[in-house]
Amino acid sequence: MTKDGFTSRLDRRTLLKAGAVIGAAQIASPFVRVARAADTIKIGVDNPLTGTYAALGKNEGIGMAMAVDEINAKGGILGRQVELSIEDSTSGDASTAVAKARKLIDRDQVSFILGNINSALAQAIANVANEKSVFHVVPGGHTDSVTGSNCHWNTFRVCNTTQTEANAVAGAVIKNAGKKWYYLTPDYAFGHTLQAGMEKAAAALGGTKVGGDLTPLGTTDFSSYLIKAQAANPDAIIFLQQGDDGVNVLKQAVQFGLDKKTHLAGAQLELEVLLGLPPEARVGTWVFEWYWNQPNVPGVKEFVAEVRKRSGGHVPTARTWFGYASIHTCALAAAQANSLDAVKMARAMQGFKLPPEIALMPDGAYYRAGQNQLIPDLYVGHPQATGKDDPEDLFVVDQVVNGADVSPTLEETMCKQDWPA
Amino acid sequence: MSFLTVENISKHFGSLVAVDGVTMRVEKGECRAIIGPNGAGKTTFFNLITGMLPLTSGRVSLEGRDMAGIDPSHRVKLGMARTFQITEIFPELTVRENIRIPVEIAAGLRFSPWMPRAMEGPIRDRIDQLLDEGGLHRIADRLAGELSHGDQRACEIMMALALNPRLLLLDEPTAGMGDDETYAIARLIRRIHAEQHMTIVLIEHDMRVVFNLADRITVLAEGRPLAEGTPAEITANEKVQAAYLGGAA
Amino acid sequence: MGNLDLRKQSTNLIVCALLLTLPFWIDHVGSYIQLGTQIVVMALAAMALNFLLGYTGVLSFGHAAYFGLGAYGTGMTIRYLLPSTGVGILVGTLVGALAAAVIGPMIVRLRGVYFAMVTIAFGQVFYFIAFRWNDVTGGDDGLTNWKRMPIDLGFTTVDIQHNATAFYYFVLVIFAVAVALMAFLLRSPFGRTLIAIRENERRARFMGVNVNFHIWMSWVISCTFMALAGSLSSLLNNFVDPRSLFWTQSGTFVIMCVMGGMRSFWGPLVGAAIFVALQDYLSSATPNWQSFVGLVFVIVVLFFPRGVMGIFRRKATE
Amino acid sequence: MTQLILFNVMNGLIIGAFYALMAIGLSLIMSLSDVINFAHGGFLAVGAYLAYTMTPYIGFWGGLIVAPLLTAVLGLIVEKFLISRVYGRDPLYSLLLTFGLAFIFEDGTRYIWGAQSLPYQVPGWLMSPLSSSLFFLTGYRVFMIFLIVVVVGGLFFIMTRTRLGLRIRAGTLDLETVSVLGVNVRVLRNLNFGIGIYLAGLAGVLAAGQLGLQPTIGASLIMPSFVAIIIGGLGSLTGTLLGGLLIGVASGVTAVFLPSATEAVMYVMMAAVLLIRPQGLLGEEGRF
Repeated sequence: MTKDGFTSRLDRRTLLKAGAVIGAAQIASPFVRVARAADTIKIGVDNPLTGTYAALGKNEGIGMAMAVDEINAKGGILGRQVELSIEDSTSGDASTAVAKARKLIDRDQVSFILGNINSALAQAIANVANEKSVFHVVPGGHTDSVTGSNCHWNTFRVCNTTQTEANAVAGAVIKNAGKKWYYLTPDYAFGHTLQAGMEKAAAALGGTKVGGDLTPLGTTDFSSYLIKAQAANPDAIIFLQQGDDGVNVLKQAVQFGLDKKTHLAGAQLELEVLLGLPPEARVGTWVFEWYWNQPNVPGVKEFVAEVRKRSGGHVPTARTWFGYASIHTCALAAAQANSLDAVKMARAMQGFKLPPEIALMPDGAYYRAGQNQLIPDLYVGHPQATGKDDPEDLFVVDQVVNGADVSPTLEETMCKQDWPA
Repeated sequence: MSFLTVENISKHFGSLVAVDGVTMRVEKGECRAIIGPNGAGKTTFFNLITGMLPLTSGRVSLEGRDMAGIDPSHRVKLGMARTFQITEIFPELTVRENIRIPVEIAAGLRFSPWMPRAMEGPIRDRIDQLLDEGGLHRIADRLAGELSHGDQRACEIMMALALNPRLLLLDEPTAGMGDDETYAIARLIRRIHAEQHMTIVLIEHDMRVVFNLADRITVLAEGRPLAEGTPAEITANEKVQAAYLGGAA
Repeated sequence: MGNLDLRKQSTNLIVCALLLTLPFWIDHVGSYIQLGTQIVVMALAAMALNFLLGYTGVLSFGHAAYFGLGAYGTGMTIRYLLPSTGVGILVGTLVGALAAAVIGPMIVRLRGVYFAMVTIAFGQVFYFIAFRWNDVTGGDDGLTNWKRMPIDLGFTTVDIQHNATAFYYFVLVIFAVAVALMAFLLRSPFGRTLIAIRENERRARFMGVNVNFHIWMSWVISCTFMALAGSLSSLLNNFVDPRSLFWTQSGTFVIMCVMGGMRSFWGPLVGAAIFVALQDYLSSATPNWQSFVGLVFVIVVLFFPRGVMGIFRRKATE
Repeated sequence: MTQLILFNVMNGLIIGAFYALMAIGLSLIMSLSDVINFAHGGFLAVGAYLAYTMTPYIGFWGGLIVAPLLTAVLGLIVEKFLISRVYGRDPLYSLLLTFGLAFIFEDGTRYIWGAQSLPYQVPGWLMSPLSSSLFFLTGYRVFMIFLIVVVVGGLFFIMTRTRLGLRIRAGTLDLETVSVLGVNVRVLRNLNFGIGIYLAGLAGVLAAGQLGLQPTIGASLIMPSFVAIIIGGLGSLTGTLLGGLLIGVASGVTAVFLPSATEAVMYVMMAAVLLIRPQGLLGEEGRF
């Protein structure tokens, strides 16, 4: 899989596979398309292909495509082949994401819908999916409400809640840096909840907030915020920016030499961001949600090798795994319920533990009942300027945290599921 | 008190003096021609009268009313209408619509979101009358932009007339026309002047037109007034002959 | 003249018939009713813009701001003040009109690209307000947790909340009223004065028209209908986000007008239909849809500057 | 507090100089060709990506010199084959054309270089702060300012002392007269566009040094540039420079007191300027 569009290739490949099932003689027939449409199970993907999250969306797409191929090779879902219907949700235009979700559900009649990286869009899609009672998986939108105050019986989430990430990393930051923190937080739902989570986690360990600024999404020049942060003289500056904002803010902080004056840290960090940073800016204390270099976990090596084949030699990121696990969640739900009925599938997934070859982490991962949130391992550690054996081995895991130990309790999440009567 | 009084007006563009202390009085019902060689500042002079350009110094008044600070669009309401050296019409509309718009504006309907029933008849009649006077009936439904130069000019003059002006300023009405067209336009202007006793000031290069139409002539050269008088006086004026007619003849 | 009238009437009839029957055939052409509603909403927006762009000849590249103001006005009214669709639409439209009325005097003195640039910049002010004022507007996450409400007509209730077809007709009725109003205005002496400004501003000025004031009026009218369209769009999605006021959205409205034909009354509708359908199709077909949309812009500008209706019209006159 | 404000004023000047570099290019094109180049941000990104691609072969300095030139060449080609075709038509069409090009540029860079942020590396010695207390004055930023001053100075020299510059300036005032005087307006506009795009390409390389290199890198810089032009005065290069610096400082200072209004403040300034002096601070009356 190279940089060009993966949708077109995917379509062609799934088409060929579907054709093989139906029978070689029919491939040339003009009715193949119709037959395929009737026989395949469609999974709708409403994820960003353009804009700030395009890179993350692409990586999730690679994981999804890989999972689909695996499932189809093993006979599909309930004996039917699986096909992805991919729509560009854009990176921030929720109206588009909502329209696309309706299109996937109403017109394409998908059995599952996946999305979105942007938390706001994920919540918007969740609301549509709930209205239409469609099984929904959020691969990578972190804001708490999706499996918290705005949770739905039919929405499952693979990536962590911001509170879990904050709990996982807070101790390490206090240990490495100190207790006085200054926050630089992106000004949208994800950032707000992540900061709240960090403050809560820090308070539990005696940490205090010495100041903070909300930075608009898409800020390019962070210097005035950095100047203010430095003036507050904190033990650690907590960067909660993601994606391009994360690249920009870290790059500038290191240029200002702030890494030498104070500790730079944050909650969630992604390999995509590290790859975009110059070596000297790969610093701090962070948490990864999944990491590819886990020599002692069975299955990971094979997974990495397969992804490399599909990504032009690149290693999987947490995003690739999110996409991969999301599609498998759909297949497992159908198999578990032996039905495509959303309610039955959702019931079947309550407390469901992912098989190890899909979870790909030391302690495994399960969907917590009553919340539909996946509880996986988290990887706390620090980046390294250059990879020793592999140029993309940029993170050193200091500690694997079991998600069950750091997740807020079900009561704390405030999730009240609205199961249909 | 003259109808139009121009007192010692000047216009400077940076260091360039385009109009330099021109004084002119035009009486009611008079047809005044302004002539002068290229670059004499005739069009600038016009633009100063109509308010398209602000004065550097001096004073313009219409029937004794000082025009200082009055916007061109407001001067139209006070009775000034003009045409331009390069015809200014509505090219993508038909001739009838071209005439209709100023007629409606003159009727005070420019803000009216509907056509009052009582006005419909009179407005239609007025349009037809103007089309007749300008000899435009035969081309009333053609797009103005597609017309010949002469017809466009006639259309523009009728558009100005539709505003019921008391002073009509025409900037080179026959510029770039053949003999036939020139003759037709000159006849049109003469008729307007004769029948409606319209006060007219026109800039013109074609001396046949000037001597045919004008009651009095003002000669400008290099932004300054060179001479003023009846056609006969101007013909006899030695200064004018030297500076202008001499060269042209 | 007679022929022309006949053709005009037949265009009107075809447009009416297609729009009225849309819910019955849209599924059969591989589309869906929400897309139809989306087209009608976008058509209203494009026609509102064309009131200024095509009929007054003033180039606004910042109309999305008023679209977005209408959307936020409606959404915030329903969410915070009163759960009534009707009041929401009214407030949204008025908010857009008011903003346009206030900003108008600052910009009507400018022309051409400068007008375009300043309208963009002012539009961005509203974008940043919506984007940054998190507590009230929801910021980048958009304004959520509200829904369009069923319409209570006294004797019966129209459930536009759940019935997509009912909502389509609801939007269509408002569209029809708005479009009829615009058509009425354009055929009045006032409308002809605007056309005079488009055709030749200098001539209009020297006919005694206070051009800036007329442009201001046209701007306010145009923005008001734009806000109405925005209001309907927020109801369609039960959602508003700041991108609906971003300047690139304005560019989309302009291309709709041009693509359909700015000189034709129904042109923007045709343009909106083509553009919405095309974007919907392209963004599903290829992740590089942005390039294709860009290419559409280039092709329209270079080869079809008079739009689809312009082509038809030329064919008809030939 | 005073120190913080002082920091932010200096920092604002640095950002402002960068806006000005963008805005001057836009302004040049707008004055002579009546085209708002929405694709300016796209050209900026191309400049940055070209520099990134070339750095391994010709080094940072080579990229800094060659990439903007190549971008300018691309600009010349785009102008010649696309933009020049809409000159003389309603400005609407040039706007739509560059708007469409902006889409194509963003998507094109994503297609060629990928959506993933790329690490663009600046020589190590440029990367560190000059002093510990003025830590925001990194070597790179000082270098950036130096370069911007040199380039803008050079541009002003070209505009006031060379034949090309004099013709461009004359052309912005009265294109008809210039063409009557025997100047080939087509070539003039082409070269002028090239100069504008050169500045965009240079801004791109400089931006990549402190921002993440991604396809949307130029998009967020376009609007401040517009505002700089409007505030400074339409058609005045000095004004545009001044406008850029002003909004840079204003948003820098606002960040101290009211961080959420850092963008809003420049639009408020713009509205004030339009109300009080519609032609802009240094704009000439009647030039809009």
